[in-house]
Amino acid sequence: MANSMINTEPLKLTKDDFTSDQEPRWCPGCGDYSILAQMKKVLPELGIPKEKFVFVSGIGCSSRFPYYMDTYGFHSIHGRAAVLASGVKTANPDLKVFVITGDGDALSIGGNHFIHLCRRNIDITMVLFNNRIYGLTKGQYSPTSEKGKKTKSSPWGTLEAPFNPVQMAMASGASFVGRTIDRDPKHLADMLKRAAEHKGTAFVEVYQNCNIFNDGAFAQYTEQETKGDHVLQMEEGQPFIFGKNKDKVLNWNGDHFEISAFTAEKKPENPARHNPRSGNAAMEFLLSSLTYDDQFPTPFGVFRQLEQDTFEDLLVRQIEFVKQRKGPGDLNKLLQSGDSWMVE
Amino acid sequence: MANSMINTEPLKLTKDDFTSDQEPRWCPGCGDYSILAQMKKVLPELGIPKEKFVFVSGIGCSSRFPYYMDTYGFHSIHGRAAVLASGVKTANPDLKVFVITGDGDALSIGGNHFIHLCRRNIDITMVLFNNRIYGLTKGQYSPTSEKGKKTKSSPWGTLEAPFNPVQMAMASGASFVGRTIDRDPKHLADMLKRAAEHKGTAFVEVYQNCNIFNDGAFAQYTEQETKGDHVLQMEEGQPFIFGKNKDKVLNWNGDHFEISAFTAEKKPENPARHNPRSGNAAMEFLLSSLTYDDQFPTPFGVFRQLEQDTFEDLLVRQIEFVKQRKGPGDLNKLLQSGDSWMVE
Amino acid sequence: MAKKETQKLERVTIRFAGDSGDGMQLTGGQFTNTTALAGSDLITLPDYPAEIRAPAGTLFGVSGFQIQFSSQPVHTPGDMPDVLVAMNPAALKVNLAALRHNGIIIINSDAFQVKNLKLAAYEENPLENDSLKGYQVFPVQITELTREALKDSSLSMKEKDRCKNFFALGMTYWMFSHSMETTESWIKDKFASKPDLIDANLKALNAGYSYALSTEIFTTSYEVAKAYKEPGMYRNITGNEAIALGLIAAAHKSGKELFLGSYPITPASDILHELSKHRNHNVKTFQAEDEIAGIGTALGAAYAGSLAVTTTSGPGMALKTEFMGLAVMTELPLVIVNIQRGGPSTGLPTKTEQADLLQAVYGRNGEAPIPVIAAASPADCFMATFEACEIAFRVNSPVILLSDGYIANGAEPWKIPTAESLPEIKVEYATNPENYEPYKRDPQTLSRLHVLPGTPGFEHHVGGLEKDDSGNVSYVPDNHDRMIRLREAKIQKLADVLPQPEIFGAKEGDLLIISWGSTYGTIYTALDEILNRKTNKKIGWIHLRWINPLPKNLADYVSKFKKVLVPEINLGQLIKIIRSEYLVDAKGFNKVRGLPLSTSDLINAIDEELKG
Amino acid sequence: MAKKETQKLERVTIRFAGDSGDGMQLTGGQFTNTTALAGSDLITLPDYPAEIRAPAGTLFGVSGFQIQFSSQPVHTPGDMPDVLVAMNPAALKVNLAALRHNGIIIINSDAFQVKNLKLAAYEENPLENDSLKGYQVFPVQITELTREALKDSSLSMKEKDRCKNFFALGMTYWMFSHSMETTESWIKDKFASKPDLIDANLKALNAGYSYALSTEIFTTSYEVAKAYKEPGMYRNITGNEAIALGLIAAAHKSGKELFLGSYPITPASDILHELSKHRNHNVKTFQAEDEIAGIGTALGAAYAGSLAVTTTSGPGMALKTEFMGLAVMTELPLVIVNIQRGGPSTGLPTKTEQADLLQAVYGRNGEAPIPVIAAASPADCFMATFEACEIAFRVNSPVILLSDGYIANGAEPWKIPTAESLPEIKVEYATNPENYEPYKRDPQTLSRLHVLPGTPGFEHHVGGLEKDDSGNVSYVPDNHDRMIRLREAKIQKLADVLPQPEIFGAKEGDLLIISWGSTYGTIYTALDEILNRKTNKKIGWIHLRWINPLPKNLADYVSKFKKVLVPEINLGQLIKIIRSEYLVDAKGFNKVRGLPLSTSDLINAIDEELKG
Ligand SMILES: Cc1ncc(C[n+]2csc(CCOP(=O)(O)OP(=O)(O)O)c2C)c(N)n1
Ligand SMILES: Cc1ncc(C[n+]2csc(CCOP(=O)(O)OP(=O)(O)O)c2C)c(N)n1
Ligand code: SF4
Ligand code: SF4
Ligand SMILES: [Mg+2]
Ligand SMILES: [Mg+2]
Repeated sequence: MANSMINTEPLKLTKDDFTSDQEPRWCPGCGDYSILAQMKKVLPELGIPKEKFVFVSGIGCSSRFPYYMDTYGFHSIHGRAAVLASGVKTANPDLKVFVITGDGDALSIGGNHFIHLCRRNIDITMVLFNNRIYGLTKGQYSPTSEKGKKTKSSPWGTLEAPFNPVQMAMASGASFVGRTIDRDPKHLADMLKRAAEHKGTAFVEVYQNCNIFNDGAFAQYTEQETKGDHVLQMEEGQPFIFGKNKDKVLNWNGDHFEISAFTAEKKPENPARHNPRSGNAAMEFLLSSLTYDDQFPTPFGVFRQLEQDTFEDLLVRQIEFVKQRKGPGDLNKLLQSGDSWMVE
Repeated sequence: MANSMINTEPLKLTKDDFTSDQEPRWCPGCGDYSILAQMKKVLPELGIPKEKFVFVSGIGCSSRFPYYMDTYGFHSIHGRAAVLASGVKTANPDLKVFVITGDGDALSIGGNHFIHLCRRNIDITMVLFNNRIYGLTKGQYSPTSEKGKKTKSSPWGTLEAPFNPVQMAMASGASFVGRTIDRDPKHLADMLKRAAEHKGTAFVEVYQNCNIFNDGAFAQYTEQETKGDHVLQMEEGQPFIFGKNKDKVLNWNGDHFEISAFTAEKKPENPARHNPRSGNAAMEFLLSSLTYDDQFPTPFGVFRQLEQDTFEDLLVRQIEFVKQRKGPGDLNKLLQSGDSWMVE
Repeated sequence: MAKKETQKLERVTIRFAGDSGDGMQLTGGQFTNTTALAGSDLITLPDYPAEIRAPAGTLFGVSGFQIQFSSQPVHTPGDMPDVLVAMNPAALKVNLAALRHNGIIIINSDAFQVKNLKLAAYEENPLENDSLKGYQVFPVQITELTREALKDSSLSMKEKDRCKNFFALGMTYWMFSHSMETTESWIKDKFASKPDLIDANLKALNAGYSYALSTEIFTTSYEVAKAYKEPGMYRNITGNEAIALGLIAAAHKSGKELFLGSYPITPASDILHELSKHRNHNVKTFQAEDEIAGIGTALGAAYAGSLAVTTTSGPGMALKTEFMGLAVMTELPLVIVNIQRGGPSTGLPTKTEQADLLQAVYGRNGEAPIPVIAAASPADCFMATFEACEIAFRVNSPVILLSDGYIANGAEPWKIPTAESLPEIKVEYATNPENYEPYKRDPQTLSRLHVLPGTPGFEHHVGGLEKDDSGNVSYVPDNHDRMIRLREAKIQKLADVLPQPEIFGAKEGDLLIISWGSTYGTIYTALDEILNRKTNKKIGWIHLRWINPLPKNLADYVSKFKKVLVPEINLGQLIKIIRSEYLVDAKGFNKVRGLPLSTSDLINAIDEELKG
Repeated sequence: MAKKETQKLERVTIRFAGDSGDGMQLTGGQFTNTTALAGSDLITLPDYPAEIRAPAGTLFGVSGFQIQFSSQPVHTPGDMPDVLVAMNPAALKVNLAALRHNGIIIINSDAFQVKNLKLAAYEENPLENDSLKGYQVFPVQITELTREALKDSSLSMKEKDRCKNFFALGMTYWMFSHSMETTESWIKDKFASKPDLIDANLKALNAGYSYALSTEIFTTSYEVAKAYKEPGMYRNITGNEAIALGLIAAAHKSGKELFLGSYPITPASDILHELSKHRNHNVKTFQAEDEIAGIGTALGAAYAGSLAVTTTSGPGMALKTEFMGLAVMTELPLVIVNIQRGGPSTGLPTKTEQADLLQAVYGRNGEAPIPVIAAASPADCFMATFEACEIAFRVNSPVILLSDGYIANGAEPWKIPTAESLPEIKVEYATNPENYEPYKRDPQTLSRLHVLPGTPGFEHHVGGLEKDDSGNVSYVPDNHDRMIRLREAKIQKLADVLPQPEIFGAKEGDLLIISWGSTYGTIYTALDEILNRKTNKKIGWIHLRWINPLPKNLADYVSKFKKVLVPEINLGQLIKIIRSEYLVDAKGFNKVRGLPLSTSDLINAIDEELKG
């Protein structure tokens, strides 16, 4: 984040400072509550003065989020949070800007703005509440709904393959890409914090249960019996170990993934290790392609974390450059530029 | 393509049958002419009656294309050709539908429709004329323009990283993805043909020279001196050989690409071989990531070619299924459904 | 058992209100079906919050459902309920103000504990002070009594509590002398796979009925006689259902496949839901990535030969305007349905409004005329839709159909037409490939002659650039002026063939009311009341169906009245067109409260006009 | 050397026409600058094809540039050129009809060979039959003479031929007694790094001049005297340049950074191009992915405290309407510039039209009032822009500025204001965090009090759902009605402070002309001519600057004239508002030909009105 945002005096903010006087209007049991709670926990740890936070959202259940934060908040229109936020951050790079969005908001109507935000690498933290359904409009399928899903608008099952948001973010150039889940608050908080601390477009997909219209969509990642085999926690520098008893390891043989046993006795010799900072497109895309694939566990954590110039920094630098070249803007000089003549 | 489109009587169409009475209005020397010529050459080879072809385009120099084909043509609005075409093909799967688009049309204003078309896998052949510039509006940068490029709207250089259209198409699920170039007519014709023959969303990026606003953008792939080292022709089943004298080979060592010599004497032992039908995401994305990377040659040819159900086939099948389940639609029965009562 | 009397009533308005989770929409729906089957005329008005399941007990979480039924024709859901069923304190608080003086309140007294009272911002328990004086209050321990009735059920307590709406429903069935049969068979059907639930819900329903029958507190039940209805088969229908059926009917009668390109949005989504069920009618629904793709795919389908439709609401309409221009320019048949809601911007998404009229008529770049038709009531949506489809094909043009949240979700009995009684819809294409010119026009309709792609020998181009008759791009100044005037004339010429609206009441005199869309019922009711008073003022009323083009007979009528009043749920939109067209000093009656106009307010406004 | 005479003229219209590749825009631009520096008043009208470089010699590839200059005030580029420079047969064919009787035609006779004649669809060479009778024709071998002049140059033949426009320009400089100095220094500047080109172009220019001077065929040169102009510094300016400068000026005077969110579109792109040069004025241009992102990023920047702007043309405007609703609802300052072009849909993208007015005023879902201002001429774009910015900040509202293709690309002399002479623009934010309510209003302006994010103690929410004063979402019916009326009243109240338009001519009488936008010049010229005739009819003229709200004095004027005429380049849009507002039977004069109205047509129309 911009230097000016780092206050050397320790700020003594707590989560209560971020709690607005608006009572959340989500359904009881909705996964959104968990994300809200962790966000409030994480913000005080960033060392940024409260007034610098701006939460921008689109439309959807998830997009009500800004009302529940006692920060500057802009609840906008469906799909367009990314562009509003881009304008806010470009106009005032000193603000810490979040985009809160849903799978429909970000990937259906807002798909174009999403990929262009990632491409520009504007320093914005984008949190996608992916419940694989349209919540607010009462249960139509979304671009992340599994193929064949029966919903209000697909009573006979959908025909479209879903998007993989993590892969879309990577293909379009986001410099930080992560995934987490509402029901693992520690991991969620960690991801939110790392994303918020990243400078550049940071994209976090949060698997979020909509207990009204898509209950249990992510149960295999949260239920005790299935969790172990389905969740792959990626840790930087570590092999891809998973399993209820941490007894399996995912390995890449140069051509495809293999799962092998991982026990004290039997450890693979040179297991692939996770390195989100390598810029190795192959590995990033490979890992991301394990989504929706039931043979393999689904990766959680950071897929990519790269240091790259942000759009707004480049813009500010360009402005400085032009000022040096042409001198700071002088209005009279500008108005009189070009061929002019005097009438006396 | 749909069975009904294959005419068993050999059709005796020639390129003249596809030449409309409209004189092309592109600048002399524009790469678009070459694509037009090859398209006219390829269509008669597809064995499809002329009246089944529909060319849909957006707005841009490239999007004038349909006027010059003596087929059904729809010159629509900026960025929206993919949706019009989706409607055409879904409504009448018996038609052979092409989308002709530019880098601004498809990836700037039309980005969302582009990725959703790929996701749905509607049987449409999409040809992107990528000249890395806005031609029709006289020379602003596009989402594929290189970072730092000076154009009418970026006199001090652009600040954004470009999209890689091939990668976007793959991440969003296109079942056929290829790349070719205006100045290699044989390769261009071959790609157009293979894309047109593919069933499902087929995406072809054509590097196209705009000699007015971005002349020479692809010179390294066309000029005799540089071509050899910069063009990698991917051939199914073959190693990745390139170089002026076909004396280099690109190899993947499981972690990154390496270039080594390839001569009669010295052949790598087990070189990676190209397999666009494997569905191996790693390899596809890796190869695609060589775009814009001057250390490596840029791949041309087919990145991906997968057989997958098309949206419209699934829809037709679903309609048949429901008819079997509920019987063909009877209007009186439908009107009277629900609780009804008789007033006498 | 206490001796009870039964009183005959002509007209009753009842409102069910409770938490979003209390099943009030379902309860209201059941009451409606039963009432309809009993032969009353009726209209309903659901009113639910924008939140899916707002936290229990809160004021903003209150969900309501109102129905007016009568032995006489019913045209509105009623201004002021006679009966309020309030399942918790918040429901009471939110709805009390609307209740008529001396109205009946049935209250679930179990819900009036401290927590709920606080959530509803009650300082005191209204059951324990005299704040409900002036009403007939019936506090019933609905929760307890339901639990009691289900004590043998294996359901969890939470599940049992979910049955309490059926208890309440049972009480109202007794109160209005309704049979429980319809609801009983609905329950059996609905929960077919869950016998526990069938059992529990039936028990709750019956318990409510028996309780009301036997308890002393209810002394009077009511009976509303059958309404006179033309003979025929009837069903209850919401506006959105009627649109879906109208579209399928038009597809059948035009011999076309129906293609819907749509993106979900309240309050239009139900049309998408309904249509997506009917694949066996060759309905292709396409849930697009956004509203632009919704209309775009539909226009593509129109070009390829479907009956093409796109459905949306205000903000989505805004996004479609560029494509509407292309539809005008390419002259393809396309039905654009806008279920208006409270605006501007996201506004009040679950509320009703009529503020998208000027957008429909004028909201495009360039001169881009589109016919605009508006439905007047839930059932009317069927024929309005059918007509919109007919006209789209007749002149190869997009047509905008306006409905709104009120009639979209509201329901009324609908006399079901037979398929055979509906007119065939003629769809014509050019047939002579020799010298085919895509922009050559039928001199009668001024419609251009379309040809479907796939037809041999007619290969041609269409597009958004100005064209000459041959379909070639033309920058010739006079061609542009000519084409612009032709496109406008084509739409205006429709006035020659569209049915002229009838005038109700006086054909000349003191006051002419001009209206459109969902205000129909309110105006009908208000005028009914005023004319019943035997006023000596001469009042006429024209309710517009087509707003573009305006009907030919309107000018004449306007000139025959001293005053003109235009009631609308906006700040005055139709009135701008009327004033500009007829240069008459029309006055507006405008309330923009997210609700249908109130009959009594309108009566006052009319009286005011008559006075002045 | 033949003896030549010099004739004084008051007013001349000249049109340069040739292939898109012939450099006609550049030639016209140079002629304009020279003419301006010579002290004439002038207006220009470039007219180029939608194609970038259409194939050489074709009719649709003709590019034209027209300029009227005079010692008297000039308000239009002239109806009928006096002089046509035609570089090839197509240019002659396309432009001949416009030329006045007995006009001068300078022709590059070298271009009249078989191939070009065929491309221009000439059956015979017009130089060889009498089809040009009635004109003064000067065929000149421009290509040959240019080659001859450059025979020593090292340029290729193709490059040499590209200099022939300077040869033609040189001839016209002689013909109008212009100095070559301005163009000479421009050439030196432009090709600074290519001495070959400097040399060749200078030679061609001089050769043309000398040729005209020495050849026998030109016997007369002309002189147009200096026009009277208020003393001051002047420059030539196009409408688009003036908008760019107006925005930067407003940024300086409001102490704000300028943020432009825009997507390229003809004819608006030049504003983006111009602004993107001026990073040193803290101008942040953001080339967005589409028009929605253009306005969206701008609205974000407005929220964050920039002077925020989005620029576009018709189809792009259509895409922005949903976001305009949000701007209305969040009440943030935002300037939306629409450079209108021929519609509907893609229409005639490089031509002019005024057909987006009703879209600007009404084209949104819900009641979403936005002030609308229109610029009258290229130079006027500067102050119109500045005013739009002022008002946006004054009432925290989006403001729509309308211009069109004609004044956007046309140029005229502009008296350059000094920075100091421009008013400061006041921007206010709430300063008291205690009980800050984001939708509390200044009672004077009804503007809500905004606070920039980043300000401690004012954390709050804005958004598209209806809000109460505190910024909390409110579904309360009366709150919605109140807010809708407040937003409307805020805009209407502006009429109290906006400058009232002056009336030209009679203040009461026979005919009142009401107009807006780029027709200003044509109407001025037409009236000038009519009044010069010393008619006894009393004609008044009001040219509207603000169309929403309408000026307060208009009602009064309207009532004082027998007739009202509204000339527009559309099918009648302002007239709808005028008729509705003032119930006056105004008549329209409408031509939708992609061109400015013709003065003579308008004169006829006025005469017709005065007769009837
Ligand atoms: C322009 C526009 N189109 C459609 C809508 C209706 N709409 C509101 S939210 C939503 C989708 C919500 O889904 P998602 O983004 O996944 O959010 P969730 O509610 O699931 O959190 C839709 C279609 C709208 N408000 N505006
Ligand atoms: C809604 C809309 N926005 C903008 C434009 C202007 N416009 C026309 S083509 C174009 C971009 C052309 O670039 P590209 O798609 O790369 O096509 P090319 O001309 O290079 O072939 C733009 C911005 C338009 N016609 N419509
Ligand atoms: S509908 Fe689903 S996503 Fe929306 S608030 Fe309820 S549980 Fe959460
Ligand atoms: S501007 Fe460029 S892309 Fe367009 S026609 Fe000319 S050369 Fe081709
Ligand atoms: Mg969702
Ligand atoms: Mg391009």
